[in-house]
Amino acid sequence: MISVCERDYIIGGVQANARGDGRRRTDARPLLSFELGAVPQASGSAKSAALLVGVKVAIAEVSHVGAQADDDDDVETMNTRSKHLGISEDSIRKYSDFCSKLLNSDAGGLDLASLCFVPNTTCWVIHVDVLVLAYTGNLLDTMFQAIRAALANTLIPKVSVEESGSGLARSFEFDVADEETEELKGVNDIPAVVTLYKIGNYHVIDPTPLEELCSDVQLTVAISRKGLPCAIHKYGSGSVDPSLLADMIQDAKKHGLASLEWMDREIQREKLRLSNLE
Amino acid sequence: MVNPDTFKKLHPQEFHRRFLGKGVRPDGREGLMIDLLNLTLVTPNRIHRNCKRKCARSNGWNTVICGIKAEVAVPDTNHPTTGYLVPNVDFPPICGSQFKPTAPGEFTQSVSEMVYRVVKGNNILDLETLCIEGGKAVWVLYADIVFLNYEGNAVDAALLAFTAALKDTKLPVAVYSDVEGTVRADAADRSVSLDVKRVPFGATFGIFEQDGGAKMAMADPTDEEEAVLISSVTVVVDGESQELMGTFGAQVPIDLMDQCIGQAKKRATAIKKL
Amino acid sequence: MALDSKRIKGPEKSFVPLPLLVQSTPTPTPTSTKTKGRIDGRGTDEVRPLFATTRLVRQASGSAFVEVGGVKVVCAVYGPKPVPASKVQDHHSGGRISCDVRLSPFAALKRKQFMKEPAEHSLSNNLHTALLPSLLLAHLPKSQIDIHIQILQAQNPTSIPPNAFVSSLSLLLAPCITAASLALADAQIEMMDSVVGCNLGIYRNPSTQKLFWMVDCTEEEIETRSNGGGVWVGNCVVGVMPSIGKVTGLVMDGDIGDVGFVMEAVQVCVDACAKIHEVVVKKALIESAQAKE
Amino acid sequence: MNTGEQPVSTSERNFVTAALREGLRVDGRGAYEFRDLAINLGDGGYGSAEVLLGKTRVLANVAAEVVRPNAANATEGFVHFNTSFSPMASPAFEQGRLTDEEVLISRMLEKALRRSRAIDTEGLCIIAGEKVWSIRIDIHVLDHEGNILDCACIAAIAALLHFRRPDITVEGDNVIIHDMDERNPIPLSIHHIPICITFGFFDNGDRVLVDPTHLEEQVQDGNFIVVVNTHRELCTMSKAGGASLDVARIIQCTEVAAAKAAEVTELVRTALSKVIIRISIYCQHINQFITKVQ
Amino acid sequence: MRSNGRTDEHQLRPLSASFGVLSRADGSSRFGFGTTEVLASVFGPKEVRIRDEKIDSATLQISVRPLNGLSGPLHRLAERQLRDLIEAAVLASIHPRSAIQVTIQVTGDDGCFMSAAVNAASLALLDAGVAQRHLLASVTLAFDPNGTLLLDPSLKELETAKSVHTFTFSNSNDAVIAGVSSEGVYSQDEYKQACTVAQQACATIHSFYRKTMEQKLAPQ
Amino acid sequence: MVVLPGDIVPIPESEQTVRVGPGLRQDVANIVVAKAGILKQSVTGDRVWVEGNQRRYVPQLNESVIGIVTAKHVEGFRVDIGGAHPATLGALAFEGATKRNKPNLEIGALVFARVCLANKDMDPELDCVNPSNGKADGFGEVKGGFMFKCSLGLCRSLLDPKNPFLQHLGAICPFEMAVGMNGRVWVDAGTPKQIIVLVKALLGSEAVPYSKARTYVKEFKSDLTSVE
Amino acid sequence: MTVVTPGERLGLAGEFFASNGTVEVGDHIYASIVGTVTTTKSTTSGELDTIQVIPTKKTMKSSIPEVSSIVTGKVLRVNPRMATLSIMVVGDQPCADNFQGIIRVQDVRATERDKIQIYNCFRPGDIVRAEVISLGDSRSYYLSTAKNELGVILATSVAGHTMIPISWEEMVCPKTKAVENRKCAKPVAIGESSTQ
Repeated sequence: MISVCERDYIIGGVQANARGDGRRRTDARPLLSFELGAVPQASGSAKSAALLVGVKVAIAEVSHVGAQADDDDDVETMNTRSKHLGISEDSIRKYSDFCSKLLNSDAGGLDLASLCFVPNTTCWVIHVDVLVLAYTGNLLDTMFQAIRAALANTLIPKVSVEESGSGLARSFEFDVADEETEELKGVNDIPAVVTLYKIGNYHVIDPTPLEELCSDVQLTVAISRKGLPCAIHKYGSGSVDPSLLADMIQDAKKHGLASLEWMDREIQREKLRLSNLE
Repeated sequence: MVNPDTFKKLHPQEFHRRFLGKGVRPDGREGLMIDLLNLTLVTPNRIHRNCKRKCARSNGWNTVICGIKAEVAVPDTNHPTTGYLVPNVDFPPICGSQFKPTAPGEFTQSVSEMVYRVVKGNNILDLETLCIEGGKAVWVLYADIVFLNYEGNAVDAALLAFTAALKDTKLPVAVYSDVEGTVRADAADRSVSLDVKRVPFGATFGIFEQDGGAKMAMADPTDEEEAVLISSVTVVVDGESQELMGTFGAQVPIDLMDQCIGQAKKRATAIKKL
Repeated sequence: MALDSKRIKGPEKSFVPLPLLVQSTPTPTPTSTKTKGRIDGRGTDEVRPLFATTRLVRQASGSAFVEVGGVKVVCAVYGPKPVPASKVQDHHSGGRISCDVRLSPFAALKRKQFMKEPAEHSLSNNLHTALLPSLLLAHLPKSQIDIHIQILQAQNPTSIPPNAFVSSLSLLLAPCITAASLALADAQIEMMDSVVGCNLGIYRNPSTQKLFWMVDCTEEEIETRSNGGGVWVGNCVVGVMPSIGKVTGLVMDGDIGDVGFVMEAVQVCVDACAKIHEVVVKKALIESAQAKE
Repeated sequence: MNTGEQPVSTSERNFVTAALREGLRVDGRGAYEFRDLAINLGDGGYGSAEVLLGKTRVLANVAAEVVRPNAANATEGFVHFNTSFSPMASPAFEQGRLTDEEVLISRMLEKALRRSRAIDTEGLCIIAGEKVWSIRIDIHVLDHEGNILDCACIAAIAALLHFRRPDITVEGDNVIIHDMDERNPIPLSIHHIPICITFGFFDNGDRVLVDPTHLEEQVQDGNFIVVVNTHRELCTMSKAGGASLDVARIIQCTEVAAAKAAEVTELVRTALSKVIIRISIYCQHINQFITKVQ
Repeated sequence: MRSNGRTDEHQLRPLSASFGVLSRADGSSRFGFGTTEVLASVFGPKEVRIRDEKIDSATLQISVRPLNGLSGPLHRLAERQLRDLIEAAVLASIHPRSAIQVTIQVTGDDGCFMSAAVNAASLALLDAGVAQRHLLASVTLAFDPNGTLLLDPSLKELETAKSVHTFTFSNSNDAVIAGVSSEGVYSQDEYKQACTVAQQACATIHSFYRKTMEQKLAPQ
Repeated sequence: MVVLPGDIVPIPESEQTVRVGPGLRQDVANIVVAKAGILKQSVTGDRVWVEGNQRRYVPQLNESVIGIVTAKHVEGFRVDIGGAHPATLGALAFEGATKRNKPNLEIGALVFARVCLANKDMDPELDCVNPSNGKADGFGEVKGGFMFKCSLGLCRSLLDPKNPFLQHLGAICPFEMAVGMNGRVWVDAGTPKQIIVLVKALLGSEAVPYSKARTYVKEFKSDLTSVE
Repeated sequence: MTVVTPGERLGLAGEFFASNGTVEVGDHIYASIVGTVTTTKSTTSGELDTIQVIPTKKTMKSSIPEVSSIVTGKVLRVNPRMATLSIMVVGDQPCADNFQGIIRVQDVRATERDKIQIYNCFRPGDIVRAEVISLGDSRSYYLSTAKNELGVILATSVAGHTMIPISWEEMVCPKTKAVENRKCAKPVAIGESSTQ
């Protein structure tokens, strides 16, 4: 809940391109660094000051659906959060929805086909759970960063398959070699996510919780390594004039690439640290 | 100052008593008599044109759509050559504000069960004919009966939609290959139509108790009427053989019941014409 | 499966039979590459005929039916009604809306099981975003409007099963938006403007690698993933308030090119929506208005 | 306070403990004394047992069907336990909503009966990878006057021992299931008989008693559950929260439990033997009948 | 000669009934046709959840629980039919804003459990001292493949039955069918025949109720 | 005579208008049975009723009940009396209670009270004071002892002035007793042992005819008198 | 007589005073519902003409209570502090889904507020006409019956017959002649509702 004067103050500030914490409209706060492998029993994990992401891989039957047997796996992101954080159930659902949608789409980077080891029937399912430790605004972007890091940290056991039985009831014996593992294919091509919050007639990035309350339109953009948008979703109770979209996306691009670069460095650093541990 | 709608809302019992006392119903129909005009079987011009589907709009304004999906499955170990026919009635929240978006409640389930009982034993169609390869693969016919607008008398509407859909369901020729253990069929050409042995028609009558305690039956009650009924009677008649295929009901005088059955038979023949 | 015990049971598992080996991989018929380049011979900016009508669900305050291609959706609006106790936050601000989109079990080729699919959730969410800006909820304190959509048919029964997410949105979201807004208008809910939805497919020309778009794609055009000599690479669904000319909903996925192309795509959709509004939506509303109840 | 359960008054609470201090229980029993146990078998046909422990009443029923096994372990049959707390047993049990008490009890039963491998699942295999028996045990709690767990455990065991599945012959791929009165039905192979004994504590663990009544359960400071069989083998023990206990107490309890288990098993056996005789006589008679026909 | 040793096709299996079987319930009873046995309990008038509170009468909460396996649509229908019957029997209007909870547990099923359930419920309400207009008695009948009408059929007989009919009659007025539920294929005459036989059978059961009650109250 | 719901009761000849008691109802011109039991008729013949037995309590005006305090409010207490609805007991409905000094009952306390409002549309209300004279008349909190639940029938017979069991038991060992019409009886005696035996004896007496009272009570004599 | 649909531009914000069924966005006035446009000349000079859209559907399927609207509903529950009402009709417009309202003890009548005993004024099942005095709390509207024409308009006696008001705080059962206490609305109301 936000008071009218607070709202006016923030909107005014944005208009004057001077935000409460001294940033300008398109300045982001310093990005939080990650610790990979923070959760030993998970297949992969990443922890930052604000978020904890755990990845668990499991084997599942995909329903056998005719010719185009869907050989994709599905990545579910399910967010559990501690009560007091001021995040509404709906936005949580929206975010999870966006993340799984993006990661499951061709633009998501991950090579999903490679996760299916028994044609048409059995494949790996990657479950991603996000725990929000502290809510400092701009959740979706930071969340996706963390997920990206966690996936980069994820290892899947190798699987060998043999067939048995007959008819529709035929079944596959497979044994999972726990010691032999491999990384997910295409983690590095996962895009970065930047959300632009329209406040008044201007848009900001990386808003504080208060600023979020003042924004009536959010435009979430996924930026690929090539610097091209690969997903654009509009949220919020307001509407936008098409003409405004252009520079919104431009800004998104700028920051997307920046965060990608930074992510690479982060992940490299962490990987190094982990390898040194062994 | 108090208009009929308000009055109906505030004292439904009284409202209907005043009509039925005069042997008339709020929508102008008469008690036991079935007004056939009220009962149209629509294969709507625009809506749901699809070989596997049929929309039945029955008794007044109920809008029901029954979709039949044919899939293949492994037969039950104890009956290796019988297929499945699985009718399910659903009342999604769209069809009335009284229905909440939750798992089916007692009402929904009991309607499903009634339909199922009529369908079950009475070999409406011979489930053996759904066998593709004994012990390996049979057809499963999922008959999903979805209400889009519900205004009372669920069973009749559901049955009507069901039979209509079943009658014009056509299956493709299915081939079982033991090698790959799969069933293949050409979705495009559906040549095998089901041999439907019986066509169950439901006729439901609301039992209303007048001030004197005398009971009267009214055919095809609306949801508003249902609210003030003491009970109702459903008679299912086979349109082919005129035999009965089910009677469900409560608190009905024996002679009135006989009348209802008579009416139900009349109705079955009438619908068959449509 | 707790749910199962609440319904008439079938076998544990069942499958859609595989198509005959002969034509297991459907290829676009050669003719499709001719005639203005689209499978159904439409122009790139040409929308399919869309049928819309109101007053299908008598129980509801307002309702609408929209059919385009193989897609058929019914929408009913209930309310304004009291906000359920669970959802009450601050009641002095205006009313709220709830969107619930459901696929009928028989809507797609593979029968849908009874539990809600993720596709249905994301449809509901996106619909909610697309409608909200158009409604004047301040006029409805303490009350809620329920918008229920039942998708009767999600695709042509003969076509190939869709990859749930992509096509459910690209194909179903647009008609859902149009239907919902129509139903809201039919229910006399006050709004700035009706909202119209439209989808657009993005294709890449394999030889030139250039991107190009086609408005209002059919599921064949998406699923066969090739069209007018191009390969399907992304899609875009837009919800628009035609008279005010503002975008209320925007979903773009896949390889959607650079900013310029995105802008172009969006603009095309906006124009298409305006067309649909003039030709179909307004007509439907006026018809129903003049038709005496 | 929305548990439909009637509240306990302070006077009841105080009296129960006061009486215990003088070694008395409200229903006049001794501390290590069970309430009367009545085992009623076979009313619902084979594998049905209704057990009365005092006024606590539990009905257990066993059924079997032929199904396809899991790909993972192709030679193992299935055993399903389902404990249902009927609203008729107590106003606290509501349709479709489980109280913690209910969850705890069904978990303990699961541990006592399944995890202790009382039932031989390999023996349920018919054709490896194709057909196996699936056994389902439904346990209905019908009347809750305390110590549901012990009562339910006895009921389940009695039902399992009493159960008979139809005989079968395997011919290649298909299986003939013989009618009950065509061929003698077959009992399950049960490895051992786990019996569950529940202790209740009062006065911070200074006073112990077995088979607490409903009132005693409401008042007690904690409980301690021992599952043991006649070979004096411990299957499960549970001391979830409540007053703390010194080790000696625990040892003493297990000793008592072992003794009690023996008594109870004896009661179950005698109850069974009566019916079993009846069954076998019946079967002989049938056999004679058949032979005559041939 | 019928499968379970009965000589006449219009013969009931031995009836059994007992009251106050349960100690926690306000009222309870057990009713049986031979080895088909049903246990019924009644709580109430008791507190009711606001959600299903009725301001002008008591809410009937009915649940039917199978002996084995999960309960499903079959049982929901049974509950609905029971509710129709009990609503007509119980004077619910004298206990507004409260609940009367009837729970049915099948303890043995050799056919006709629904009839047993109705009878058990009626007796449980009697035992609980809930005010009623009348008592209910129910029987099930079946036509075997060659068209003979069997009263109170066993499971075996039901398997092969052509049609099955369950009738319920009250002790106050047997010109009114308190409840009917028929399945299978049958002619109107067959239906009528079943109805008349059921009428007589129910009368027998009602007199059985009275005998049982008199025995129970004898000592006082 | 044993009657069942639905039976029609012959209207007794009596010069006064016949009053229809519990278990019966008037339906047009007939008196119809609503509850099972034994049909009773007052000697004067102007009252008919059915004497049955049940466990669930339905509050009646002026009946005395034993309740358990389940909650405290400013206005008073919420009390469970085993009926369909919780009863309210006003803070001022006690002898000598004023806005200044309100009685302080803890949650779980037992109160012996009188039903002062019983209406099917309203939650019942209790008081612990006789409105005519403002005296407690034995109503109020009951401390110590033990409370047991029983059938309403037993409560009735325990309140019956010529109930022989009480006399005989009392002769053996003195004890206090409060009987609520809501199927709750409170007893207190010298030792827990005695209380336990008394409870057993009282519960048992339901099945014993008055004539056999003396011999029945004898069984308990030793237990009641033994001192350990 | 042309029909306009939502979003149809009706004129400039400066031209008219935008009334029911219209909305101002930017410097234009648009229709906000389906209906027919009507403009009414302003009586006083200098003021803008009023423009509004009259809905073509006679009524909205469901109407919602507003402050000072007269509502009719059924009493659900009574306790010493308030009576809970299920609002079924707003004006003479039935609601599709009932709203909840409460009549607090101090809002029952204008006089002798401290003497009021709720259950001598309302009983569950009574049909009551009341006025909305505020949007109330999150759950229910606050209602008042502190006017002559407000209060119980229909009630059934314990014996189950429709009672007749004999004074503003008493009703009598025609059959049993038993008198019960109620906060009655001015009897005319009853007359009307029964002349159906």
